[in-house]
Amino acid sequence: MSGLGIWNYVIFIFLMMAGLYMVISSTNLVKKIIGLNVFQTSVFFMYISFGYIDGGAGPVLAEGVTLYSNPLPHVLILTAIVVGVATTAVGLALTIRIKESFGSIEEDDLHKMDPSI
Amino acid sequence: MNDHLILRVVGKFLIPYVMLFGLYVQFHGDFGPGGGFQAGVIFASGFVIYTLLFGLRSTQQIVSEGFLRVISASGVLIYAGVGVASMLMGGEFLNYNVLAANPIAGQHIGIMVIEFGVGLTVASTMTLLLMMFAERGLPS
Amino acid sequence: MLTHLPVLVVLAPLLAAPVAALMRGAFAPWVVATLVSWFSFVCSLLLLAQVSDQGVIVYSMGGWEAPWGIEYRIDFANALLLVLITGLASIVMPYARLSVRHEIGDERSPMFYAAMLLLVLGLCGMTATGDAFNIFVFLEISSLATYTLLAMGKDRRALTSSFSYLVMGTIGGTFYLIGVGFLYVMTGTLNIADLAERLPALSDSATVRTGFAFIVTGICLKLALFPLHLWLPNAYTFAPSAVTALLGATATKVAVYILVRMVFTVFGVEFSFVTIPLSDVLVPLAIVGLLSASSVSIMQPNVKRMLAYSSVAQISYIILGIGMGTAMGLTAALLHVFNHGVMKAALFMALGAVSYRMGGTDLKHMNGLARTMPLTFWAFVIGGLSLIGVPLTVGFVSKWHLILAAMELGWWPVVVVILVGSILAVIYIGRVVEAGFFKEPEDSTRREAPAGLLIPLWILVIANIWLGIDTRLTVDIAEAAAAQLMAGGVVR
Amino acid sequence: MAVSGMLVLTGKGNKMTVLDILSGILLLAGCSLGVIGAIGLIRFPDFYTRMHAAGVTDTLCAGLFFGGLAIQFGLTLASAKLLLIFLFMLFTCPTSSHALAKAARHGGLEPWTKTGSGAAHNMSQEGAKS
Amino acid sequence: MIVAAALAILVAMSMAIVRALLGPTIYDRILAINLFGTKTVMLITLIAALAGRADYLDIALVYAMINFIAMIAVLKFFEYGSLGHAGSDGQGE
Amino acid sequence: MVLEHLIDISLLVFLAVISVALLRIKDLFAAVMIFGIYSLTSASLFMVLAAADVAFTEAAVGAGISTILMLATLSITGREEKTIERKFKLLPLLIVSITGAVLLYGIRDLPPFGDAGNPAQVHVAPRYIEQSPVETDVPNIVTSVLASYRGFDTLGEVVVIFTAGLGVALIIGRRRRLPSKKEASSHE
Repeated sequence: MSGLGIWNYVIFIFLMMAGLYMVISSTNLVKKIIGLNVFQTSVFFMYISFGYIDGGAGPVLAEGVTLYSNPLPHVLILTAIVVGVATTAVGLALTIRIKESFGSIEEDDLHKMDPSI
Repeated sequence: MNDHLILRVVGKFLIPYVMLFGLYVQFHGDFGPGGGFQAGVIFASGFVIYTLLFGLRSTQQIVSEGFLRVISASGVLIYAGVGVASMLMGGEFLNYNVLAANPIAGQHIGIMVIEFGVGLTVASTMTLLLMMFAERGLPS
Repeated sequence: MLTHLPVLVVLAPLLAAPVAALMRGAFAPWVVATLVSWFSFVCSLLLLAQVSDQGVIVYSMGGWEAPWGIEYRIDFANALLLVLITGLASIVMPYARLSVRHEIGDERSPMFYAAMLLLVLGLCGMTATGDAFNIFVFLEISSLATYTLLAMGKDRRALTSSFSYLVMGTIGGTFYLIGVGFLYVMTGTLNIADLAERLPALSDSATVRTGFAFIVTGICLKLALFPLHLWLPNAYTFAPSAVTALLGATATKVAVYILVRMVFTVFGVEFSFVTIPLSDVLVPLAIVGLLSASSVSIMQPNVKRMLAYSSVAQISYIILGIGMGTAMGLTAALLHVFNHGVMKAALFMALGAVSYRMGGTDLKHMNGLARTMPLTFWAFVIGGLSLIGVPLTVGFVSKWHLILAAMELGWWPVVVVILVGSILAVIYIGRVVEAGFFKEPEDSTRREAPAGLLIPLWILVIANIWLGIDTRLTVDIAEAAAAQLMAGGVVR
Repeated sequence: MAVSGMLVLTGKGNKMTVLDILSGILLLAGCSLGVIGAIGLIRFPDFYTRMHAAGVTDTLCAGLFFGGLAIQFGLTLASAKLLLIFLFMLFTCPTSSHALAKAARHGGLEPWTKTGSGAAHNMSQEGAKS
Repeated sequence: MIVAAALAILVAMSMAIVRALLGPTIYDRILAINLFGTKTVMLITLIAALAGRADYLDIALVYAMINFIAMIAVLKFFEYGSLGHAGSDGQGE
Repeated sequence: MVLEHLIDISLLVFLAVISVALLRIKDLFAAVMIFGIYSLTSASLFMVLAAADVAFTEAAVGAGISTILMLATLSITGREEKTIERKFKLLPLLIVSITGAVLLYGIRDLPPFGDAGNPAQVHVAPRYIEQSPVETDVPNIVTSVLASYRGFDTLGEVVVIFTAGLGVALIIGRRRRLPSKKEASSHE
C-alpha cells in the first residue's frame, strides 16, 4: 500500500511541476492561467490525499459506518478552490484588458513593445 | 443561436430544472454533499445557459447588473450579519449557539442563514462574472 | 464590547466594503472608508493597550476553542502591525479623495474604495489570525484586492505589472499552501500555537523541513526578497498614488510579519536557525539585495520607480535583521517594519501630490520643486532623510538598532554594508533634492498641492520626526514583541 | 471508500437472484456499447463517422448502465436519482450531438467519402476555424 | 462484473482522451470531450454504487449538467465567436 | 479495494497525460477544452478519494465556470498561441526541477497513505467526526466544519468571491471606451 501511496504523491508532484513549468515558461497569458490552475489543482489532490483513509467513507454521517475520512482537508480545499476560481477570473479580466490596450497577449510581443515589462 | 432550434428548445426546457436542482443542493447541503457554494454555482449556470442560448441582452432584461451587485453585496452582509447578531446576543463572532434558546437550534439557524448568504453571493457573482466577460466580447 | 476588539478591527472594513461598493458618486464611499479606517485604528490602539495590560489576547471565532476553531491571537507583534496598517490606512484614506478623483474618476470610485477596504481587511486579517490556513484565505483577499488596485493605474503598463504580480503572488500563495499542507499532515493541526507545540518533536522529518522551505519561499515571493522581487518595481510605479502609498507601506510588511511568525513562533528559533541554517540563506540574499537594489535605484529616471527599488533595499534591511536570529536583530527588524512603513507612506504620498500638480513623477518633474511646491517638497526631503537614516528621524532609530544587533554578533562586514547602503540612499535621494533645489522649473509659479493632500502628508511627516525623537513607544513595543517571539510566542 | 458497498456488485454475495443476473446483463451490455463507441471514435476515418459511433451508442450505453445500477439499488431514492440523471442525459446527449453535427456542417466540414478521403484529412484546424 | 464495468469505462475514457489529443479537427475534440463527460458520469455512478451512497448521485447529475453547458459554450464560441451574442437574428443587439 | 486503486491509478495516468498534452498544445481553444477534461478527471479523482463535496465543487467550478470564463476570454483575445521558435529555456526547467526535487525529498517522511493512525487523522479531526452530530446536529460533517467550526474561513471565502466580482467589475466593467485605447490597440 505504501508503495502505491508514494506513487500517488509522485504523480501529484509531476502534475504540480507540469503546471509550474507551464506558468513559468509559456509566453501566452491564457496559457499561464491554465498552468496556474493545473498547479493549484495538484496541490488540492495532495491535501485530499492527506485526509484519505483506506476504507473510510466520505464524511457524511450514515448508518452503520464507523470509519470516515478526515473532513478538515475537504473544507480547506473547498475554500482553496474558490480562491483559485477568483484568481482565475481576475487574471482573465486582466488578460482581456491587456489584449485591448496592447493588442497582444504574448509576453514576447509585450516585451518588445516595452522592455520594462 | 437562432439556427440551433433544438438546442434552444431543450435548453429552455432544462433551465427551470437546473435552478430547482440548485435550490435542492442549497437546502440539502446539511444532509449530503452540497451547500451554499455549489448551489450558487448551479443556480448561476441556469443564467449561463440562458445567456448562451438567447444572448446577453435577453439575460440583462431579466436580471440587471446593478441588481446582481446588490445581491452579491447582501450575501456578504448576511453572513457577517449573523456574526454581528451573535456578538450582540452575547456570544463570540459567529457563535451560533446563542442565536436561539437551545444551542442546537441556534446552530441550525446559523448554518442555514450563512449558507443562504454564501449561495446568494456566489450565484450573483458568478452570473455577474459571466455577464461582464460576455459584454466585453460583444462588438461595440 | 472591549472583548470583541480583535474581531472588530477586521469586521468594520468587512461590513463597510460591500456597502461602499453599492454607493454612488465619490463622496459617500470616501466618507465610509475614512470613518471605518479611523474606527479600525482606534480599535487597534485599544488592542495594543490591552495587550500591554493583559498580555496575549485570545479570541475564539464561533466560540470553538483553539485547535478546532479559528482563533485570533494578539500579542505585541501583531498589535504593532495592526496599528501600523490601520494607522496608515486612516491617513491614506483622507488623502485618497483628491488623488482618486484625479486618477480614477468618480464613476469607479465606490468600487475603488471598496477594494481599498478589502485590502485593509485582508492585511488585518492575516495579521490578527492565529490559524495557518486562515492566513492563506486573508492573504488571497488582500492579493485579489491588490491585483485590482494595481490595474487601476492610468499607464497601460499597470495592467501587465498587475498580471505579473498575479502570477507571482499566486505561485507564492500556493507554495505557502503546500508548506502548510506538509505541516498539517505531520501534526494534524492548523493552529499556530498548537503547531508550535507539536513541531519541535518532528524537527528531523524531511516533510517538515520541506514544509518550512515552501512556506519561507512562498512568503519571500510575497515580500519581494531580492531574487524574487521582480514584480515589485513595476507594480509600485504604475499604480495610483494612494494605492502605492498604502501598498508600499503595508503589504510587504505584513508578509514580513508572516515570515517572522512562521520562523520564530511556528518553527521556533532552534529549528529555524540551528537545524536549518536559515541565516546562511537570508543574510547573503539580503546583503546582495540591499546593495544591488540601492544601486539600481540610483539609475532610475522615475522617482516613483526609484522609491520602489529602494523599498526592495529596505526590505533587505528587515530580512537582515530577521536573518540574525537574535532578539536584537528581531527588534531592529520589527522597528524597521514599522518605521519604514511610516516613511515610505510619507514619501509616496508626497510623490502623489507632485504627480497631482505636475502630471508625473519623473526626475524632470521635480525640477525647482523647492520653489513651486515647497511644503510637498520639504515633506519629501524629511522622508528622504528618514530613508537615509539621519538622526532625529525614524529611519535612524531602526538603522541604529540594526547596527547594534550586527555589532552584538560581531558581524563587522554587515555594519559596513549597512553604512554603504545608507550612502547609496544619500545618492539617490540627493538626486531628487538637487533637482528640487537647484534646477530651474519650466514654470516657476507657486502651485502648492491642495490641503486635502498636504494635511495627511504632513501628519505622517510629523509622525516621522516625533517617532524619531521619542523612541520609547516603538522601541519598547518592538523589544517586547521580539522577546515574546524569541520565547516561542506560545503564551497560554 | 465505504466497506459497506453493495455486496452483490463486488461479487461477495452468496446468492445470485434473477434481478442480479438481469442487472449484470444490463451493465455488461451498456459497457460493451460504451467500448464499441469508443473504438469507433478512435478507428473511424472522419468526424461524421466518429460522431455516428460515439453519439449513437452514448445514450443507450448510459441508459443500460444506469438501469443495471438501478436494479442493484432497488426501489429507493437512489434509483429515482438514476432515473433523473438518465432523463437528463436522454435530453442533452442527442441534443448536443445534433448541435455539434450541425455546427460542423455549417463550419464547412465535408463528410468523408471513399474517393475523396483527402478532403477530410485536409480539414485541419485552420480550415475548420472559418 | 463490476470490475469489468469499471474497466470498460476506463478504456472508453482513455480512448476519448486519445481522440481529444489527436484531433485532428476541433469538432473531433469536442465530440471526444462529450463522450468523456458521459463516461465520467457513469464512473461517478459506479463509485456511488460501490460506496453504497445515494448522495453521490447528485454529483453525477452536476457532471451531466456541466457537460451540457460546456458543450453549448464551446459551440457558441465556435460558431459566433462570442458568448454573449444572441444569434443570427440579431435580437437584442 | 483493488478496484478503487485501479480507478485511482488510471485517473492519475490520465491526468499526467493530459497535463503533458496541455504543455505541448498550441491551439488555445483546444487547450481550454482539454483543461475541461482535466477538471472533470480531477473531480472524479476527488470522488475516488472520498471527497464528495470537493468533487462537487471542482466539477461545477473547474469544469464549468473556469472553462466558460476562459472561452469568453479567448473570444476576445483570439485562439492561436503564437508559434515562436522553440527556444530551449533553461531557467524554467531548472526552477521546476529544483522545486520537484525538494518535494520528492519532502514526501520521503510522509505518513503512510490512507492509514487511519496518521497524525492528521488522530489529532483535530476526530472531534469533528464524533462531536459534530452532538454539537451542531448536521449529518454532513464537511458542512458543519465549513459553516460552524471554521465558519470564519468560509466568511473569508465569501469575501474572496465578492472581491473577485468587484475586481472584475473594476477591470472590465461596463464604461465608455476611451478612444485612446483603440489607438493603442491598433498599432501592433
